[in-house]
Amino acid sequence: MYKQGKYPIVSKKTLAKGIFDIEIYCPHIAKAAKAGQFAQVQAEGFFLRRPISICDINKDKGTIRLVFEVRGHGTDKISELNKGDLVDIIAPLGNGFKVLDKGKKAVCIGGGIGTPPMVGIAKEYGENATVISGFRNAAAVILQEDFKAMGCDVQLCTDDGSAGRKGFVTDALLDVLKSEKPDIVYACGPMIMLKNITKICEENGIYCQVSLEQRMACGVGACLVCVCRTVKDGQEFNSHVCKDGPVFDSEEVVFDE
Amino acid sequence: MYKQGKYPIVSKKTLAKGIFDIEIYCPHIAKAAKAGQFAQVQAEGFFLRRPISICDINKDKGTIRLVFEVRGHGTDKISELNKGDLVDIIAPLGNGFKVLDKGKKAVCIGGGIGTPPMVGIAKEYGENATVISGFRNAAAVILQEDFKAMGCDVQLCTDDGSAGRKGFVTDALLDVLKSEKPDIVYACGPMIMLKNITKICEENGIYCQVSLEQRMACGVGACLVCVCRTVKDGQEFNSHVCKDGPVFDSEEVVFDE
Amino acid sequence: MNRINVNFCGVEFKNPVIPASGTFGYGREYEQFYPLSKLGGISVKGTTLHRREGNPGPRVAETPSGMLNSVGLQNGGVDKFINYELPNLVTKDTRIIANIAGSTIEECAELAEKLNGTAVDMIELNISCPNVKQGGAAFGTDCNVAGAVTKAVKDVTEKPLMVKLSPNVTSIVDIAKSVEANGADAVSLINTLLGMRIDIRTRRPILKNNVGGLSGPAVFPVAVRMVWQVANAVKIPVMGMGGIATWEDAIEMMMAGAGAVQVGAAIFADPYAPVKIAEGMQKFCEDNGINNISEIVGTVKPW
Amino acid sequence: MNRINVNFCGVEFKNPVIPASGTFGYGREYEQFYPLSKLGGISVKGTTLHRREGNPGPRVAETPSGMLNSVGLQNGGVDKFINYELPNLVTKDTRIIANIAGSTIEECAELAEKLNGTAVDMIELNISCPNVKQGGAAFGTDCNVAGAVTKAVKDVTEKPLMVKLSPNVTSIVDIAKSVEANGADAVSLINTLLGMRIDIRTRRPILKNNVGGLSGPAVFPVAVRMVWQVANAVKIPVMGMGGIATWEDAIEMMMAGAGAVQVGAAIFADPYAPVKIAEGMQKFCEDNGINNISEIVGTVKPW
Ligand SMILES: Cc1cc2nc3c(=O)[nH]c(=O)nc-3n(C[C@H](O)[C@H](O)[C@H](O)COP(=O)(O)OP(=O)(O)OC[C@H]3O[C@@H](n4cnc5c(N)ncnc54)[C@H](O)[C@@H]3O)c2cc1C
Ligand SMILES: Cc1cc2nc3c(=O)[nH]c(=O)nc-3n(C[C@H](O)[C@H](O)[C@H](O)COP(=O)(O)OP(=O)(O)OC[C@H]3O[C@@H](n4cnc5c(N)ncnc54)[C@H](O)[C@@H]3O)c2cc1C
Ligand SMILES: Cc1cc2nc3c(=O)[nH]c(=O)nc-3n(C[C@H](O)[C@H](O)[C@H](O)COP(=O)(O)O)c2cc1C
Ligand SMILES: Cc1cc2nc3c(=O)[nH]c(=O)nc-3n(C[C@H](O)[C@H](O)[C@H](O)COP(=O)(O)O)c2cc1C
Ligand code: FES
Ligand code: FES
Repeated sequence: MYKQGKYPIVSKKTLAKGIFDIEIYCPHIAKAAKAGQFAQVQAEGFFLRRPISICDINKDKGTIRLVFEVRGHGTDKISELNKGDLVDIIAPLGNGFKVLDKGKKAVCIGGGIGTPPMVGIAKEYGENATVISGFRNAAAVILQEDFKAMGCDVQLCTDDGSAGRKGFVTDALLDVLKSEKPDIVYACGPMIMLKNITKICEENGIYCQVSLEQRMACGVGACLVCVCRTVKDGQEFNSHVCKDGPVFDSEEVVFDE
Repeated sequence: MYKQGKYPIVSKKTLAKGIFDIEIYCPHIAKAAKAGQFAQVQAEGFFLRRPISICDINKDKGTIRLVFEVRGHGTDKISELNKGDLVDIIAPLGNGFKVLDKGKKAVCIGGGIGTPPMVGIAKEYGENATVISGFRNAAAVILQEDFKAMGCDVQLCTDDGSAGRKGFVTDALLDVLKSEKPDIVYACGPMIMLKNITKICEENGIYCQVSLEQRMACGVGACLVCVCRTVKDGQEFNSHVCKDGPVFDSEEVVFDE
Repeated sequence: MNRINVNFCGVEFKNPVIPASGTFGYGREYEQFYPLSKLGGISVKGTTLHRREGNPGPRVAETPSGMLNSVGLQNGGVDKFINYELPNLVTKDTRIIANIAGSTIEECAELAEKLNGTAVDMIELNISCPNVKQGGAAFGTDCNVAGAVTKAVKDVTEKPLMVKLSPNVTSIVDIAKSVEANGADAVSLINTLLGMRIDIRTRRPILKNNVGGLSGPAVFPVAVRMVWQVANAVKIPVMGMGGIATWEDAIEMMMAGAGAVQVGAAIFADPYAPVKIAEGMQKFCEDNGINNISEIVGTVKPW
Repeated sequence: MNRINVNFCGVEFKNPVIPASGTFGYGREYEQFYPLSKLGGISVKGTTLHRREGNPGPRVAETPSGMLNSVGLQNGGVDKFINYELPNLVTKDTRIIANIAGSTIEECAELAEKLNGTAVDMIELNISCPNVKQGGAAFGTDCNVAGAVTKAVKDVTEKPLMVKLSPNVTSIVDIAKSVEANGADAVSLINTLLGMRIDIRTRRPILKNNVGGLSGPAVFPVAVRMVWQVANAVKIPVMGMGGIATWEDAIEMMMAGAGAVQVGAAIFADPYAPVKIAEGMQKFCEDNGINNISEIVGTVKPW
């Protein structure tokens, strides 16, 4: 059941330059939400809503967390909201990540602003999760303390080596695979990163889910604008990120050449 | 010299239901402004600015006062602004009222939300001003204390007699004329009121200035949308409320039949 | 008392507010917000003879007070509509308008024929889709072709036939007259205005299709003008749409001459928009002593 | 270093940002905000052979992200322009574009002739005003008439001739090709889209003229599309306008194919808009290592 409403922001933090973390009190949504789902957030003065992943869910407090980067005018407007303000959202949307049984091991990989949705899913695995996140540089690093607090094995990469190891998240993943084979890999980030992770997982026979992005209008599956190419049984067809996704089994995604 | 800028609201009051009084700190504008001029006020999210008369000017404090009624979505948005917020205005615009020499007597007539511009002009005359204002009923009455504080002779009319005398401002004007002939009459309010006042002044040989309204775009005289019909030397032609007005000698205005 | 039920083209609608084709799918998603029975009807996603994959993504670009789309009639084909969507829709206690589009005149007729005998209440023949290469706008911008396709469909259909017009023309009145003369029972307008946006960083059009259809509040004044012109030029009823977002907009459109209205892009901003609009209309009637909303249709008095 | 000077149609502009005709008068009012020398040029209020009073008021209605106007070419006539406005304008160190409109072909030619020998830098022949009964849009919506009026003016004028096109047509490309074939040195587009608003309380059109021309950000995607289509269809330069409000918009319009841009309704919201746009363009060039803004014209790469 989708909910639309104006909900109060109960806390707001700046995680890095231009990256904001808001916690919204919306008990019905928090109750229904799963890791990997998203919210359609209204930016005042703009016609279309902005899709933002649900970073974390606190069912007890009745809150969800959205972590987003200012990328354009709409997210800039959303970033002007403060504690106590109401934010108009539709949520929870999309399918969310598949959660395996207790005891299974997961690797959660976030690239840049693809990192936030990893919080919710890594939480499901706690100490059984390895979280690999990649950022441009030390100044862009976010959410590492959250992952540590959940007991995850945290591996940080930066492009320039200014924090954690220098290099790509795929390098870190290959290293992890040397010592253990996880039951599932979750990934969110740039297409090229998802493509490479998909390839690695395929080669290693690991089940992998990726969270995709596409420009959206309705966010619920009605307007068909948020198309992505998928494949099943050798047959290519259009899926829709908002309803069929944003999470797809990586083997079903057709990555452009 | 027109000024455009975002200026802080230093105080905000509710004068009656849906009628707000904001004082804006804008020293350059306050210094240049004259009674009867107006400001083009931006309402966030709306394309065109809203013209609002300058109600009062405090050159010492560097402030102007705008008193406005919520009539539609734009004024509603402006009414959401609070003390401390910035308001984007262009001012001072238009010609303003002609002020006669010290000692001359004026009658200032405001109908409803046409009353605010009378504050600034009545102030110029103080005890030599008679202020007649008319409202629907007692609940809609505004600004009477301001006029009293300036020493004016204050005459209040309401349509239903729930405050002051029952009847139209024109009745009050006719009564005033019985005992004295003012040197000038200023009026702002509905067209029908201005038309009747114009007729009375004409019959009594009294100089009269009226402040008109028209829908505007630029507010400075460039776009020619804010047309009104005027007459000079027997010749009818188009004038523009924002630049040629909003104040016109009443004998120059062509009132529709 | 329901003051907003309307008879449009012989079909009784419980209210004159209908989600516009392509913006509401088949109602399955929005049913999660409210029962579809609150709607006057639903104009379903444009249906073609065969399954269509539509255009590649991105298919949407934001614009000031509006959006461009280039979906390109993605749909499962008419058989899937009849066999899968329609049986579900008929249980929803709302009117069903089948929006159809073909790339040839014959295809349009065949589509209409397939819908004979189904529970569809009305056909909306889309001759104005800016996002497909054949048919679509090509049909809607030429009086003769528009007339011919109307006639071909009218000859075979047993349903009331509404033809959906393109605003991308010099004279929408001429097209409207032509489809009226060829048997259309109603017209609906406007479809989207052709537009484009460019990403100045990549120097690429935002839409993979380069251009797309503009809708949303931005187009409202154009839609009101066209509805007013067409309503004054034809005798058949006009279904008005284009940028309606509030009940005031809907009233304005009806005063311009629309017997009923469709609401499209506004639903993306507020899923409840059609319901709120219907409620606002009911209240407007009550507040203004109007017994039935139909009384306001075309009542604008030009200067 | 000035990176935004452009040569448009043989005329040197210090920057490509020009207030659009009818939105800036003759510059007298806006000079109170900034010196006119900051502007690439000014397209002056539409000038007719004789003084015109224009349409009755109200002449403006707000719309979502835009506005309708129905001024109807109020102006003092060409002689007043030449004798009163031009002597003032020539002292302002900016280019002067004379926007002219006639109700017959002969009148257009006569107007252009009168401007021979004056300090006007360029003529913008408006064949697209939606707010006058004769001439105006009637000229702009028919290829043959558009061609004929272009030819008549071209035959007599000694100035570069730019023809201003109407967006209220099925194919703006056809009109553009016709005026090019008949000697236009450039085209400018778009003029306003015809629209209408109704006051639902009074059931009267807001504009006394009933309908008016839509401009402002709402029309921007339509304008970008038309500029792109026309720039790809003709060899003469295109001056782009319609809804430009920010420097990003101006860059987008130039990438679509505009060699220079006009800014209209946005000035009402922010009088400084043209100046800010020029400054933003200069910075864009600096930030992106572009030596001259002309390098970006028409560089959008379609998919
Ligand atoms: C399922 C999903 C989850 C997302 N989760 C997050 C998140 O958790 N944190 C975060 O910072 N960002 C997230 N994004 C990306 C975020 O939606 C965009 O950064 C945002 O829409 C940009 O809006 P803007 O107004 O700043 O940019 P503008 O460029 O001004 O936006 C213009 C239009 O393009 C759309 N758009 C632009 N970029 C994107 C994009 N990358 N994806 C989808 N639409 C886009 C906007 O929504 C808007 O409609 C997610 C996107 C999707 C699809
Ligand atoms: C010179 C002048 C001085 C004014 N002074 C005052 C004042 O001191 N206090 C006050 O309360 N009101 C004043 N008004 C009227 C005020 O401008 C309108 O009430 C206001 O513009 C309505 O805006 P809205 O968004 O609430 O209404 P909407 O109806 O939503 O506005 C839609 C459009 O119509 C225009 N519009 C609607 N009504 C009027 C009107 N009566 N005059 C001009 N434009 C209108 C709006 O500006 C806007 O562009 C003045 C008008 C003028 C021309
Ligand atoms: C995403 C989207 C898809 C659309 N698909 C169709 C369609 O399949 N058939 C059709 O006739 N119109 C289609 N339209 C046009 C709408 O039905 C409507 O005519 C137009 O959007 C104007 O109304 P609006 O401004 O309220 O959206 C579509 C519009 C949008 C936004
Ligand atoms: C108030 C107003 C008056 C206009 N007058 C003229 C005119 O006299 N001649 C002309 O060619 N265009 C005229 N236009 C059209 C503009 O020059 C421009 O083409 C149009 O407004 C689109 O640009 P914009 O969206 O930036 O305003 C006028 C526009 C407005 C808003
Ligand atoms: S955004 Fe409408 S279907 Fe996905
Ligand atoms: S509002 Fe532009 S001339 Fe008056």
